[in-house]
Amino acid sequence: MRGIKELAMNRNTYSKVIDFMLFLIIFLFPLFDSNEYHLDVAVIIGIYCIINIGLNLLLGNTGQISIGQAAFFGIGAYCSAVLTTNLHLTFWLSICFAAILTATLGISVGLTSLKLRGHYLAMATLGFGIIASTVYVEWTELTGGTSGFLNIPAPSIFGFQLDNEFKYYYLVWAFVLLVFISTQHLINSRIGRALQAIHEREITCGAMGINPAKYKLKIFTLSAAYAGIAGALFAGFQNYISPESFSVYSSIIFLCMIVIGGLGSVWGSIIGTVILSIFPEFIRAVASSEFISPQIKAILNEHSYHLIAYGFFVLIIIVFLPEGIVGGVKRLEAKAYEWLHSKQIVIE
Amino acid sequence: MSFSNVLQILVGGLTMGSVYALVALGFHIIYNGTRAINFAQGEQVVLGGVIALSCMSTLKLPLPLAFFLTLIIGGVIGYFYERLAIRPNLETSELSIIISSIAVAIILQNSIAVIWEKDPMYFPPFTKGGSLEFMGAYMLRQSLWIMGITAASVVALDRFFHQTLLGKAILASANNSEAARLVGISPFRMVSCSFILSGCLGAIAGSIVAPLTFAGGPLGTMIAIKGFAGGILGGLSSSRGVVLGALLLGILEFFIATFISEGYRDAIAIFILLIALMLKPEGLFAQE
Amino acid sequence: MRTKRKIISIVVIWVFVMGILSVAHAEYRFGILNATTGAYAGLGVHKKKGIMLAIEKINKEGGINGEEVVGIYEDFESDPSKAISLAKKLIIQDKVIAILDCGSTAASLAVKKVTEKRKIVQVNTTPRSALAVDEPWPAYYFQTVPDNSVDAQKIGDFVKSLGVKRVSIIHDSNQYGTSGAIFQNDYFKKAGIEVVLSDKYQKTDRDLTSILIKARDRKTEAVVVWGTIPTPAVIAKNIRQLGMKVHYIGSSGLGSPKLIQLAKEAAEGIVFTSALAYGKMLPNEKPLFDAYKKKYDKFPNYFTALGWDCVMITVEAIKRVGGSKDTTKIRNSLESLSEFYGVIGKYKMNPTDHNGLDTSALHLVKIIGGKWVVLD
Amino acid sequence: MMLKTENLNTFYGKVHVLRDVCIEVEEHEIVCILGPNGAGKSTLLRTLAGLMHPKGGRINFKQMNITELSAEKIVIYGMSLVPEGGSVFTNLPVIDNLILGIYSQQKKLSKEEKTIRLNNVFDLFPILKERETQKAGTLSGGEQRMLAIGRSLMSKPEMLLLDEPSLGLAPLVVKDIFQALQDINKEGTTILLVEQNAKATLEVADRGYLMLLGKVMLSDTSDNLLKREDITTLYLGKKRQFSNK
Amino acid sequence: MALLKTRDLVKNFGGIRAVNLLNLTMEEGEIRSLIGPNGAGKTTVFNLISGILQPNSGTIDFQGVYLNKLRPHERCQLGIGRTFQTPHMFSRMNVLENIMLGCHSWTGTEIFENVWRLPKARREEDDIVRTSEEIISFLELSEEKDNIANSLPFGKQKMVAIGRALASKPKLLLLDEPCAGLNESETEWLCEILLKIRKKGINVFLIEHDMGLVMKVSDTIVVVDYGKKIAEGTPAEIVENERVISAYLGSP
Repeated sequence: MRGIKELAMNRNTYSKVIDFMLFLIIFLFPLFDSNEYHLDVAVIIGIYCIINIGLNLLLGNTGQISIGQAAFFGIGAYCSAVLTTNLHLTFWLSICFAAILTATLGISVGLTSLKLRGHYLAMATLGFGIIASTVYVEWTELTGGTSGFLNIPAPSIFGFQLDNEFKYYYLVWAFVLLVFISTQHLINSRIGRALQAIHEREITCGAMGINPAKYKLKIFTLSAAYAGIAGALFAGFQNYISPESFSVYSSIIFLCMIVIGGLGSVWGSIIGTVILSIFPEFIRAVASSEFISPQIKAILNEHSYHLIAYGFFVLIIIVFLPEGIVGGVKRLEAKAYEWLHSKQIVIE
Repeated sequence: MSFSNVLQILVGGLTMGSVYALVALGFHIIYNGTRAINFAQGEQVVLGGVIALSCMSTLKLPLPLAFFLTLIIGGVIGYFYERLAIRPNLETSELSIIISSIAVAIILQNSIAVIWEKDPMYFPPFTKGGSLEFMGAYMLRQSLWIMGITAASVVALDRFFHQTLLGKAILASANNSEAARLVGISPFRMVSCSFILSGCLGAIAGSIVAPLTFAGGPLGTMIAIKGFAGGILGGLSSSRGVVLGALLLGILEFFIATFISEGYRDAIAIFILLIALMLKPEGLFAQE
Repeated sequence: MRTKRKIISIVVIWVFVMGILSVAHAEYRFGILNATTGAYAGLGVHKKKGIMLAIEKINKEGGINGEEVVGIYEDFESDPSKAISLAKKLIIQDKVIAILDCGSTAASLAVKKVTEKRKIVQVNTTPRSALAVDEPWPAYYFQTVPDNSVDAQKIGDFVKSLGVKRVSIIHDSNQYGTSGAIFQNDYFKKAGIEVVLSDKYQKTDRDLTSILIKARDRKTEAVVVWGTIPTPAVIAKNIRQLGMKVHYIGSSGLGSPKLIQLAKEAAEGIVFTSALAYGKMLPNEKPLFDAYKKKYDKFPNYFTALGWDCVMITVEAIKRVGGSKDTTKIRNSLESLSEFYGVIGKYKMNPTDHNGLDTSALHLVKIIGGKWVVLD
Repeated sequence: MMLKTENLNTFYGKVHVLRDVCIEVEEHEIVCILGPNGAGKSTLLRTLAGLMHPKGGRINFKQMNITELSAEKIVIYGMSLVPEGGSVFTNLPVIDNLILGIYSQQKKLSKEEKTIRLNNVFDLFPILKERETQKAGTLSGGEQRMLAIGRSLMSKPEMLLLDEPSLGLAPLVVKDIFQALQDINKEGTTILLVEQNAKATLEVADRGYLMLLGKVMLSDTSDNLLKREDITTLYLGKKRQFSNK
Repeated sequence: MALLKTRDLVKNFGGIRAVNLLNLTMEEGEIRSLIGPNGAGKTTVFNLISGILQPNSGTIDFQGVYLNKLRPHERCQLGIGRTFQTPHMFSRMNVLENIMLGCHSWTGTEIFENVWRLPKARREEDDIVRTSEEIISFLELSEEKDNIANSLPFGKQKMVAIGRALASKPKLLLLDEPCAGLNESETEWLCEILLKIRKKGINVFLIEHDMGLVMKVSDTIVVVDYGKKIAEGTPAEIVENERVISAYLGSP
């Protein structure tokens, strides 16, 4: 245990450097790979990252499950779409409104979270997701129903149109960086510690002057607002939104992403999102590569095996790395450290 | 709205509610054994349907035999599901079990589509003949089968968990696995048992509801969610609770669809469920 | 270190090979955007079969000017926003010259922005949204399926001919069903037929007695169903269960052998519109029926025909401009495509109509004794 | 010889908790293991009961090697552990908790035998009879401890391992429990007991072992141990050790 | 004015009356012990005072403030700190962080300030660290400061739990069986700590079965049985009390 702790201390000194390097890579990526499709995937990943950082804060740090995160995502998207398209507000104002609206709804859903826990909370948030999905479909005048919401204008910044993948990439990842930094700060503050405590043992918290209800509600609100912002970014990027993108299935995939990435870790959210979003591309590359014989290709083409592969992929990761990828890496690190340590002793 | 119509709605609601109830019972079993939620339950039901169909059409087995074979296959699948996907995660957290079950649900759903077909398939009703009339309401014969077998399953499960030693052992090992080991209960085996049981139940459910819902098709997610909702509404810890909750949800849906709005049916039903949860957070029919 | 170097060299070689492969193509690349998973999977598989059969046939006959037609298939999992990404992938990475199918109305609309911007033809198999019908056709947006308004007219004419005064419309809650119901309502209003009930169902509903008892109470004489299999079969079963004596008329979406398989006796007497004249095969339908019979030993359904046709009209358009791969030329050629008989019917495209099918493309089919019988 | 361990070595994670532990317990004995916190007493019991597995050494129980057996199996052979704090099945009623005690022998037992055993337990701890239908989670700490002992007795073990049965209990209850242990012992059950409460324990035990830092420091009869001055100093051991908790 | 005063406190669990018309008055500057047989309702009394449970009837006053309506964290902010029977360490935190958590009751920066690391949040963080380190050195835990609290020996964990309660700057410290699981030397040491804590002006109210410690440190002792107070007085009085002997101590 001591080894891990010391390592963690070391990590603190290095982690900022590592964070900086990783973000540098992220920000240089478009300069090396200008394939617009790759950038498109990267933009979507960035948007999902924002949601998942919020969701991870909620689940990994506060211990509250939400299977309704896609609903906030959708509400943010529709809010922004309505404001920019029908009311001709600027995109930036619409983001603010989307965040405010989702935060408000987050409070009301969060209120249920004060009374419910575990599977009952899961059901409540799932229910919220279902209700939201129904409203997208049924409120046709506003949302366009199943046809989706058409012709959402692309955002601009000081007259500079963010109308292609390259420009949007920087917009989205700038947001990710912002969310990343603020969440890191939050986790390492008195509030972060309180959240951790609430996660582990709520009753003890009260005896230490922590108001679990207050923080649970606030974090619910914050994570809803993150999802709302992501939604607004999504609407501006796709120029088209439809209820399918915000279904319960999406919520479940978000959940898979953070669990696979690593609960309670901001990088975990990002890594999980990236890996589960890249995996279909990987399958696609394998299926279309020349290494596979045409006969197998024909079979693969006949059926949709990619989702089965996806399922197995998720299963394998969760079976072999139950604490997620970040948890696995940490364990590896600790092992490496111990190994190094033992070597040193031998040398002495 | 005439009395016969209300009766008709009740018949429809109870039938659909029974379908949900069978899924909710699956959730209940796994919850009793592991405190986790098995999101693959819906797909296991769909799988039960298509396996029974294959037994009948490909192997040309008579219905009772096909039913029995499906039951066994369901149990075997439950066993392997637990061994391969659940056991490695048993000691980490409920959440990783849930994610495992989601992954298995995705695999099962798409495998069914690949092995059988994407469209739903016809499944003959257990007994031939037109619908039965009772005071102006018409009921399919299959509905009687569904309700009857659901009721039998509830009674059997209730007895199993509260009167047999094995059932109590499952409850005990979920509650305190170390203490369970000390009295000779193997917690792993208990979890296996609950998954086999829920696999069997899924197979039963699949084969009896298939004449109504067709075999296969994209139904798994929907009934999993409805079953889960019903179970939560009633309270996951008691078998009677989950069934009552699921039946209530089924009836609620039909009344909403008829009197308020078909489009907002799910939303309103869920909204009522949420209000019920706010008033009684542990479920409407939970004991204590 | 050695393993690291090995990995790097493998990656480099792989990238290099992929690069060569992606450059070296002298062929016609069509992107096929289709959903074989998710809500539209049931339709997607049939459309895909049609498309693949058509491509096979074209290539067997020597392709276009001796060059092969290649279909690059992507599954958008019934999520339109995935369709947007995949459309970009097909255009940018795979350099396709046309996108076929698009799977659902919502996905077609979602992809529209991408195809318009990059000037790539999209040939859809789904009718336009009722919301977009009054708008002019987008430049690169074509479809092989008759608009819902055409279908609604055909159904309406038939209902009128039955002399029915009170009808109920039950439709799928998806885009197809909703917009069909809008047209159907309009038609009946104009024709003076009273619509006593207009309600929708979810694709996963397996018991619709809740809607049907309302229709029964309102003394409906006919039920018009807009949707796709399997739920219309459930409606048929429920009508029989409730002992209702009503006419059952369905939209083209019912055109699948599955209807009879699922509803069994309850399917008896259902009338639906169909672009395929089942039973009395028209000459333009023969190639599809033959090819399908050969490969699957079954009759194709409506959706297979839609998939087949979207390949056929695109290839025809390309042939008419001498095999050009210039996407604008293909677009112009498609827009002027007329007098072309597809399986569905005769396409008469023009700048104000990127579909060109009318009620003449549709037939009425009745199920009698478990068989299709064409009424007209 | 009922139980004999040879050079047991157990690790808790990286921590070497038991170091070459050798103990012997004869039939019908009450043997206690004393020692300060972190001496490895609980770990020893958990290793014996099969909840933890030693990295080296051997455990012989009734001339059988049970070193590699899991906890579930060991119960069947007649050794039962009452863990620290008496972990009971909180969601089950008292009666079910007791009945589960015979899980390992369910097939062999007649109905009458079950009733007899149940009554024996109720005779020993009358309070459990009063609380029969109450959920075990609603019992107080002492009652839960009694329930756990009762549950172990249901399997009529030849050997009972007890981990700090008096921890956190009121003096009167402690007396009750020790009295009960003596009664159980008289009926033929061998008892191995881990305790902090040295004086009270030695009064009921026949022999005692003293453990420190994972090692058995000495063993002797209770009377001798009670007399020895140095035990008290050892036992008080000023050093604060690393515990396995 | 009395520090803590309960009047006719009643708490029922189902049909069982765990606390029965309990009246307690605690003055400033004392160490008071609450003893009684298991299941007598001692922990329930603590839970009522700290607000984890709500009484069925009766009132609780703390320095003249009516406590009944307040939630646990509000009571903590008023100055009631407590520990539990088990140490309840937070598994992913080290000793310092565990104790820093205790400082929550007197700090007040919000999410917004912490997200952007505003000066106020930084200042507060420094305060928290300083206070926690003082407590760590007071409890002689400096060596363990950076260790994960869960990996410490049980006795140390109990110390950390007391430290965590002290970090909330309480006026009244409720300790639930601080000695259970400690060996005799540790118990002795805890004795000294308790006396030192009192010297700091913090009142201590403890539940304990270790009569040695109770007799040594307590100014007064309250004995409860079946939720009822059966005796109250100085240690010397209690030892002599017939009812206490028959209900709890047992004849020597």
